[in-house]
Amino acid sequence: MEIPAIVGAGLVVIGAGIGIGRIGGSAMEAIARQPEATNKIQTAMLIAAALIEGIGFAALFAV
Amino acid sequence: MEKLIEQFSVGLFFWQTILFLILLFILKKYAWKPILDSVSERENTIRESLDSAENAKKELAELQSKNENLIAEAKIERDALLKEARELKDKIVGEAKGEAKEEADKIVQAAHAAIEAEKASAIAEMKTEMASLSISIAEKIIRKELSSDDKQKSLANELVADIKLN
Amino acid sequence: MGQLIKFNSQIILVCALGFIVHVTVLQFLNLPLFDNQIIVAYVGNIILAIVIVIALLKAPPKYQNSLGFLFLLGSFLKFGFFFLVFYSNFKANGTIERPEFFAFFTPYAVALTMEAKCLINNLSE
Amino acid sequence: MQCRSALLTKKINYFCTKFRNVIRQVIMQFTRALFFLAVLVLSQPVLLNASGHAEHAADSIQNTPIEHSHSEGHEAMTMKEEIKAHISHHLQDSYGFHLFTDTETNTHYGFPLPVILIDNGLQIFSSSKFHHGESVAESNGNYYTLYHGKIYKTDESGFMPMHDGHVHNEKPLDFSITKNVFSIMVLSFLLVLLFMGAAKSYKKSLVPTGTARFLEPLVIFVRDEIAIPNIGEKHYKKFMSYLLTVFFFIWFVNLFGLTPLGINVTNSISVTFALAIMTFIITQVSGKAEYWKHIFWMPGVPVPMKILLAPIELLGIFIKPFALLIRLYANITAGHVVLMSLIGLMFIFHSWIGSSLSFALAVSLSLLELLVAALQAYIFTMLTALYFGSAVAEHEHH
Repeated sequence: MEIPAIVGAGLVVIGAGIGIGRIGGSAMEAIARQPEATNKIQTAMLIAAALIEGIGFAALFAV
Repeated sequence: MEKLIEQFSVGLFFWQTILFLILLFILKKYAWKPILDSVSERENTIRESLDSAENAKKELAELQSKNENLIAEAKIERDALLKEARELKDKIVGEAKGEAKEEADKIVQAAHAAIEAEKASAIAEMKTEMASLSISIAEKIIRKELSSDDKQKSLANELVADIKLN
Repeated sequence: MGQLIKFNSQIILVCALGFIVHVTVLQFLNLPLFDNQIIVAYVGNIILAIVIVIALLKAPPKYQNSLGFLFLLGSFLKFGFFFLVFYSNFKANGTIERPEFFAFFTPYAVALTMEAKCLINNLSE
Repeated sequence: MQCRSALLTKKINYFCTKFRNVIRQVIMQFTRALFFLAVLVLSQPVLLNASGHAEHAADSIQNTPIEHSHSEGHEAMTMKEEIKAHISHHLQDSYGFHLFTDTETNTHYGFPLPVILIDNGLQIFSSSKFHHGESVAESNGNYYTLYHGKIYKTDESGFMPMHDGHVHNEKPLDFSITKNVFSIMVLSFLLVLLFMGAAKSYKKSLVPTGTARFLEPLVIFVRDEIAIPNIGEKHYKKFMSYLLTVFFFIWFVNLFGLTPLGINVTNSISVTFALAIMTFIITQVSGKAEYWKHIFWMPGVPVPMKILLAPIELLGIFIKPFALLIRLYANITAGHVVLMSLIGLMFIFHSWIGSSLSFALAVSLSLLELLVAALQAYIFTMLTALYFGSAVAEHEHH
């Protein structure tokens, strides 16, 4: 039985979603712990999220 | 992926590149440069004024500490002067006191001497006076008493007795 | 200058070696030996590599920071060379076959490695 | 222990006050935006309903036997198909700027734009010649036809031979001023006006007035939060113009994409590709020796690792801008698709509860898209700055 490529893409998107969720959650915790470092945390969070997002898109468009 | 490549339009890419470069050029020359320059100029002005304010503050503090030093020095000098003056005064006063004592002693001595002399002279005078007075009294009494012979005699005796007592 | 001569002799030597191995492999696989413009591919790649290395070594001090960029430009030059000279011939029958691919790719990879080595030496100075 | 708990309470208090302020601000902004967006969202269905038929017209090309059967299928177009067609039409570039279509009288409101083709010399004619895809345009003896939003060469009758769903007609090189190109022109003009006006107010005094007072914090944001932390104090100046232009261009284009005008510049791959390739070229050109050394011969790792890393790094310099272009394109496209699908759901449900639910969803999604418009501009600019930073970085610690 052959698994369609879109299933793989879906799996990658799920992974990316979990990853971005974890980044967001951790960033929230970090901000709660250190509100004075909010800017730095946000920047790092956005960069990491953007990189993971890239993987998600790569999977989506590779199909 | 194929869908993406199919969507790619050379014309749009071309126009976007050209228009963006034109936009970049115009904005760089007429917007970003003036804005960024003014912003950084303003920031520099603020920084400089803050710095100069800080410097002024420092200078003021320095001046103040200098003043304080001066005041402290002046105080010390004044204290020294005062001390010296006090010593001088004490010395002068002491000296004056000694002199005055001597003088007073002298005066007292002189006074003593004068008093002695006066006393002596007064006694002498008194003696003479008394003698004369006695004589006059005696004369009067004698004149009165000596109206009668008895009386003259008794009086004379009495007087003589009295004089002897003295 | 010494570096350039050294590189030239090295690349010619290595490419010659590569060519001999390539042809031997073709011989073993019972394929035509000098098909698919294989000579043009080797000579062209050597010449391009030498041109790029000259550019790298003789770059004025102003561009000393952009050596890597020059290298990339050289790669684009090679792609241009490939598309102009080979692509239409290779694609003539619809697909690029394995011998066709290796006819261009082997000298390309060898020359690229040599260039990269030269660039790394230059950068590490 | 007590000390720590005291510290914790203090921190929690700080966070709470800050959070309260944020919430208050958000509510204020929300109510303000709600009004605007209600107008915005309400106006979309009008367009949707109206342009649906235009798509129908654009899709069916007369005089082609194959197309006839195709257009017959269109006769029985369900609401779902109509919405789907409208969304795909909305996502596509077009040769005229048409605002909406009156379905009753089948009149189109909008204006045509010039078509520029390179085919036997320069061919320039107005897109009104296509009559919204209904007729074949003629220019200097060449015939062109519009099929699925693309121009194909054809003959006088508009004959389009099809083989298993693909058109095999020749496509001329197309440099037309399409809707997107026109939008880019207009928006660029607006940007120039806006920022030149802002720059002018600095001439009078160092303290800005008017729009500059609103724009200056954004410019400073790009400088202090994007350029300086990522590139460094020493080199950031020469990249500022590019970063600022990219940031404001993407942001404005994204924002205008949310208006009912139906402009979607950043959801065409060509535009994001152009932006990414500029970032790529600037990065490579400004790359210092140190940057190239890190790509070709990574210092500080063993030799086999170096050999392994070199191709990966070399590939990476191409992948990075590619991810950049895909990210922007995909985010904006996905946003548009989801938003328009939700609006479309309003018509499919035909019940007050479903329709109002999807309306509420569409409103909140529009709000989210406002955020995404700014966020994507920010991320694009930030990653660009990051790449520039890696290109000019000087690694003193080796």
